[in-house]
Amino acid sequence: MNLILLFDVFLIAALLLVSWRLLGASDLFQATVLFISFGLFLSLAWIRLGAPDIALAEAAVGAGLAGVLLFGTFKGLEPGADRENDSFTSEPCRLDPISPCPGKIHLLLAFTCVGSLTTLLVLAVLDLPATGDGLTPMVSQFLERSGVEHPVTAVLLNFRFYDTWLELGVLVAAVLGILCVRNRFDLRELKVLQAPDVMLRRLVMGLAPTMALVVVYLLWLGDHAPGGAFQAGVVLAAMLVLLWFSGHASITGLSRMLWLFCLIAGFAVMLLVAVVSALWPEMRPLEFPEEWSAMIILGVEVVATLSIGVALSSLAILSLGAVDDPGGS
Amino acid sequence: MSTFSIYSLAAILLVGLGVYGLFTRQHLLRKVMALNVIAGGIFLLLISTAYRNQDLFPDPVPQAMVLTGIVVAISATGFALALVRSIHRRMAESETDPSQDSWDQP
Amino acid sequence: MNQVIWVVLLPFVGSVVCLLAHRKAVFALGMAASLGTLIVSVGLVAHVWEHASARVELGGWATPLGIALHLDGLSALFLLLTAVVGVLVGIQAGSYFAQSPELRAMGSRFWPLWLLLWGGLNGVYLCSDVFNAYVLLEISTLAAVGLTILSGSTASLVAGLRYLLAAMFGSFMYLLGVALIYAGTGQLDFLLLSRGVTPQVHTLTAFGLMVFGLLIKSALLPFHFWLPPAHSSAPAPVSAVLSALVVKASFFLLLKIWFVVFESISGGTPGGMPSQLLGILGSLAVFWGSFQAVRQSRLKLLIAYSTVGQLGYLFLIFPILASPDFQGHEALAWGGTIFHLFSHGLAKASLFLAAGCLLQAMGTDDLHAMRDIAGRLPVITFSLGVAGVSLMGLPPSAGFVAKWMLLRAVLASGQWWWAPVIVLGGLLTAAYVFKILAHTFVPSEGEALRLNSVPLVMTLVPLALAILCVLMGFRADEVIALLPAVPHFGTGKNGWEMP
Amino acid sequence: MTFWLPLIVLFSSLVTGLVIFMLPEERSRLRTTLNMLGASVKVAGVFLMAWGLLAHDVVYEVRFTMGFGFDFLLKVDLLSLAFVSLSSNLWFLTTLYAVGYLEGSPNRSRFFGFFSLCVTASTGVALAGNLITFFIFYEFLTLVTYPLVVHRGTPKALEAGRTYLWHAVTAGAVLFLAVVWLQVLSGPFDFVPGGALHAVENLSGTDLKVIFALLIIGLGVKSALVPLHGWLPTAMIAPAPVTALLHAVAVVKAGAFGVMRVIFDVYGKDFAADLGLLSPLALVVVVTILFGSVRALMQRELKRRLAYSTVSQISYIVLGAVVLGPLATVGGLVHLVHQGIMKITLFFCAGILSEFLGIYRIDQMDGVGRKMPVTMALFSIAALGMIGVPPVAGFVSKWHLAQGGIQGGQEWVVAVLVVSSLLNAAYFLPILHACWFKPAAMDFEGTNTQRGTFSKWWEAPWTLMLPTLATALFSLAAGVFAGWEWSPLGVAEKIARGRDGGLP
Repeated sequence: MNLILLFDVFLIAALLLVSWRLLGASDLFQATVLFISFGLFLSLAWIRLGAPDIALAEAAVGAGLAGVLLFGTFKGLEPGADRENDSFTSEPCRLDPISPCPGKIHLLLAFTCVGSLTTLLVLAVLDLPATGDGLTPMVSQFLERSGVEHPVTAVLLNFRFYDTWLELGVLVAAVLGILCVRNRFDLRELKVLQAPDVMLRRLVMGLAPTMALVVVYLLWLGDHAPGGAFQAGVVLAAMLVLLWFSGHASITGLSRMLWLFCLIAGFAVMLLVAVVSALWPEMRPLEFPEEWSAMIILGVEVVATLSIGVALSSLAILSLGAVDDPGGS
Repeated sequence: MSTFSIYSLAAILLVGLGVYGLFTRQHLLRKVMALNVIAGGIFLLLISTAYRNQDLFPDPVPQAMVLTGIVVAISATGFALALVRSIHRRMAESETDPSQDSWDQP
Repeated sequence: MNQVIWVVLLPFVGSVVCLLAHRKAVFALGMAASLGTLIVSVGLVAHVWEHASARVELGGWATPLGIALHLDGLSALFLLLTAVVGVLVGIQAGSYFAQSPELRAMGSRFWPLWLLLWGGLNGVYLCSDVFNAYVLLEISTLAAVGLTILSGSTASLVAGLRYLLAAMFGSFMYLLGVALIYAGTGQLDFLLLSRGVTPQVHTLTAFGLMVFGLLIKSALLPFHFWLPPAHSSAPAPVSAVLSALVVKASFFLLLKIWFVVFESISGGTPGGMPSQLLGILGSLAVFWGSFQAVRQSRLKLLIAYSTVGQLGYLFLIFPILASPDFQGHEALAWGGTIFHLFSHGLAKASLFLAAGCLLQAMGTDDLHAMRDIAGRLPVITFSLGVAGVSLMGLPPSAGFVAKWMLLRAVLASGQWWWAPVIVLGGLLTAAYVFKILAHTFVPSEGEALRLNSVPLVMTLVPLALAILCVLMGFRADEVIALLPAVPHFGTGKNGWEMP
Repeated sequence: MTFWLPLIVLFSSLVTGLVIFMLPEERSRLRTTLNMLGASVKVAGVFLMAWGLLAHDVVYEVRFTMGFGFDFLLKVDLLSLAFVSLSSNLWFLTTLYAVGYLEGSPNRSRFFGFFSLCVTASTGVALAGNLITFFIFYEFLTLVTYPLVVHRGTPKALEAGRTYLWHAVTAGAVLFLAVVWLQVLSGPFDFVPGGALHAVENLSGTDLKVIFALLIIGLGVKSALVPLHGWLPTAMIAPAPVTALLHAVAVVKAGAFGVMRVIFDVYGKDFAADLGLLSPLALVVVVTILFGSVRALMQRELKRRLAYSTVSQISYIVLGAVVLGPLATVGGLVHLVHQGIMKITLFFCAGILSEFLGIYRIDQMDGVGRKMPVTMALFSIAALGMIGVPPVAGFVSKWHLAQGGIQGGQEWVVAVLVVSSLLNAAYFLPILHACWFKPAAMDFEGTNTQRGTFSKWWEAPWTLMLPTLATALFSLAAGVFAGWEWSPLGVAEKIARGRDGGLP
């Protein structure tokens, strides 16, 4: 028991320390590295708290993808900045280049506000009931009728199907937004900043089939154990980004239509389910017959995996790709 | 101190740190990181809530919420970072080329 | 009542189809989806008119487990406003984005994002689940930011990032509130929460956080900094949508959170500090936004600051309804607020679209360049004038009805100190509206500015919006009749009489 | 017909205005036809209504429920009839005048469009059956006169427009507050001859006093009560037909008419007197009358002098409402009409002088009577009327006001009238003397080429001369035939009878 407590304290201290440093460190490169470790510590916390689903997603997204994005953006901002350059303060990147740096009053004000907010939150958290079932009993009661055995998957793809569908919409919206930023209509011929070296190419080539297997495995796992469309999609995204990064064929090779189809397939299939169920006379919107629900959920998961993978990798590739924009055509 | 309470307190402190960073740090990358720290804190609060009851399994609803939240957060982060990079490039361009005052409307 | 879901489905279907379709077909497909949504929205208004509110449990799962959609008078009115503005803005966009190859390319990005946004907004109006509302807000925000940066100018990118960061922070504060409330009650549904919430430290904190997040998103005074640059640097049809609809969606959610979910808290502190504080911030927003609008010399920025000011009026509903001597006058406060929301939505859309026409005709939106516009572009000037009249709250217009009802509500609630806000705010509004109009009357000196041609449709849409705004001023009965189901939905306290 | 007639009267100018907006600039013949058609329909409608009301006691009423606690109500009574027939007839003449005056100038479609809307608004003000309907049209009037004031678009015109707008919009806001407050306290009510408020229970006197003050401030700006008159003299920068409209037909009149409505039909004269509201107002009125006259004396520009004269003369109308004697009511009411026809004649003449001879200042007017005898003869009739020389209309008003003052035991009224008349004489007689008896100060032949020369009798195009002639003759006839049952005086007596118990 004490050992676990020790672990908890260590983990929390690490989390707080890392987040403090990543926000406070003067070196932006260091902060980026710390951000990745922040994600890893968070996934440890998820495992500790019995949420392996999230640990998987966090490790891949929070640490992996977000880290890659931050790192890539950092490289894009400061191509010359490297490990040796300790003082990345020469030219801060701000929204408003005219406004002065925050003065003492600003800092004090922010500290007071945040301090009172945190105090209030601490009081609120201490006030929370120490036990509480939430919706666990409901979920376990209806789990059998959901078509899957793993409760998290049941919640995501059946009980709160609507949320999951909309969340795929959020992904689509983000990708469309980035397309506007980059003034592009697709990913064709988007180049990596630096030419990949040969070792990496070989390594990724060897890794890719394994990752593809992991994707399928995670997808299959989601039915009865931690895993599912999200985790599989995230691994798929990582694979696609790595392939692109190492100069292999990836989604940048897809034609515009094909890429768009892959991007939107998850959202569109769930939309299709919604439309069909709304047209079906005896059915509530987004309801599916119990005997088919396993099938439908599996189908949706497969397509959603593809879409999540393509969307997340598009996010990364669009953010990291070389800057020579072709202009709208 | 139950596991729930220490983790939820840690979550709150993460949120506080993130908000402080967001308010005081000027660099846009740092602001995006700060937002992600806030998100991490909120997710930690949700998951520690789910952990309170272990009769059958941890409450899956907050877990589903966190999974959704992670995807939303990464979408917004990706978008914001793409914007940061574009803005940085435009401003660098307009510095080297004073004739192109891109702060004005076209 | 399964057709409720169609107001969400149709825009999404339109969005997917527009994304995949050929560039030439995008407008027709987008308009088809828009018109379909309008028809369904009108149908839903008619349903509420005849049968009062409706509730659909999605996926057939009962509410604590599943997600419900809730349609009541308030949602119906918001759906209607969005559909009317949406269809008209769509018509405008069709002609705006058809003018050059670059604009056509922009248009092919506009439609998918705009329909995604529309679906998200409609979802917000129907939602009845605090977490679902978060996802919907995010989908609307990301689509709105995407639309803001549509033109790709540096100014719009900066504005878009500012908007995105502010909105993300707001969303996270809201989500933190959701986390606390779920940890405390184990519920997510509005209706169940409204029965389960008791005033405790954690529920109060959750309430505060959710309200705080939504205030950032609806740009109340200290949190308005992101709005003017974003709304003024977007293309005209987008500015119209952002100002007329997007900020209103967060306000809608604020109303639901305040008066439904936390009814026991917000209603339990009569005349309490939080509602007075919102009223004060709203009043300051009225003054500050209008004052800034008067100072601007660029038309679109002026209109954007005017949005900051006009949104302030909406927040007067909180102190008015908190007044203990206000029994029997709720309809006035709700009616005034909703009317203001409608009239501002229509008038602001009209103003932004008219400003877009002027920008195109003159090549700039500098007020001083607007010489002799009244003589040469009479229809656009007329739209500016009529929409401006409604903003000022002068008869005959919906804005007048709104001010009338709000002022009556303020006086009837015994909180006379809000009355000067309404009156002086109207004067400041008059100052900036006539600042625009006065410039249009100045005759051109020497050689007149050469004006680019503006397609006829583009000048008629703002006119139609402005005229709608006037016509709405003549029918208030129906709107008020739709409202009774609002504040206590599901608890059966219906049937107000107009005093 | 009892439903449609008021709407026809209202819409005849509204539709005309909206159609004219759409007309291209060069369709001037069609525009004139439309204008005159609309004006004729309106005049005919008003006559029909007058005939129905007076001969058959028909009640003309249009009521819509607007759903937020009030009705939109148009109702014709004698008072509204008096105002609406004044404004419709004068609109007809002013339109004719404006057609001639603005010939060949730019932006005429816009001008005539707003001109028609302006008259629509004043018709609405006249026909409004309750305070909120009145307010709607009153504010509408502000909006549609603004483009007329700034019509020329010169910096001076824009400045005048800004001054006008600030006064009118602020007043509108104050009026709005008062109207809503009154509604919250008393519930909805219509105008009732003799007053509606004394029938409402549980009203506190203090509230009523404050509301009365707010109402008078709101209405006082348009009716140019000192110190709220600042906009009127600057607004004379507008084209002559617009100044004529502002001073005689629409804006100033709407304000004075509103004051009468509030005193007679909302509070009731007796009730207002009981509350002690009339004496402070009387003080303001007296100050306005004297101040306006003194200021007029100091002006060197003809139109500015006329403008200050309006400030003073309009207050006679309000004086009729605040002096207790019933005959004063008659005097005030009749002055509503008399001042309109006399002042419009003066502005018409001033317009002709400036347009054809380039005369703007009074010192330029020496000997002008020999150059333009007809115009100056008409000017003289109206000016003598303003002073109060019998048998022109102005005398009738002043006579009744003075008698009312004696009747109510307020002899100071007579003194005020005498002083004011002396001042009137002091600023009008020198003009008359100069134009008829002094040698010509400038070479008129040189300036006459501006718009071509005309025959001996038509010193200006007939579109300008005919309206001037008509209004001058009206002012003469209104005095000469004052004893006739349907003369302005006769109607004023009828109106007053319903509102003041003291009349036989």
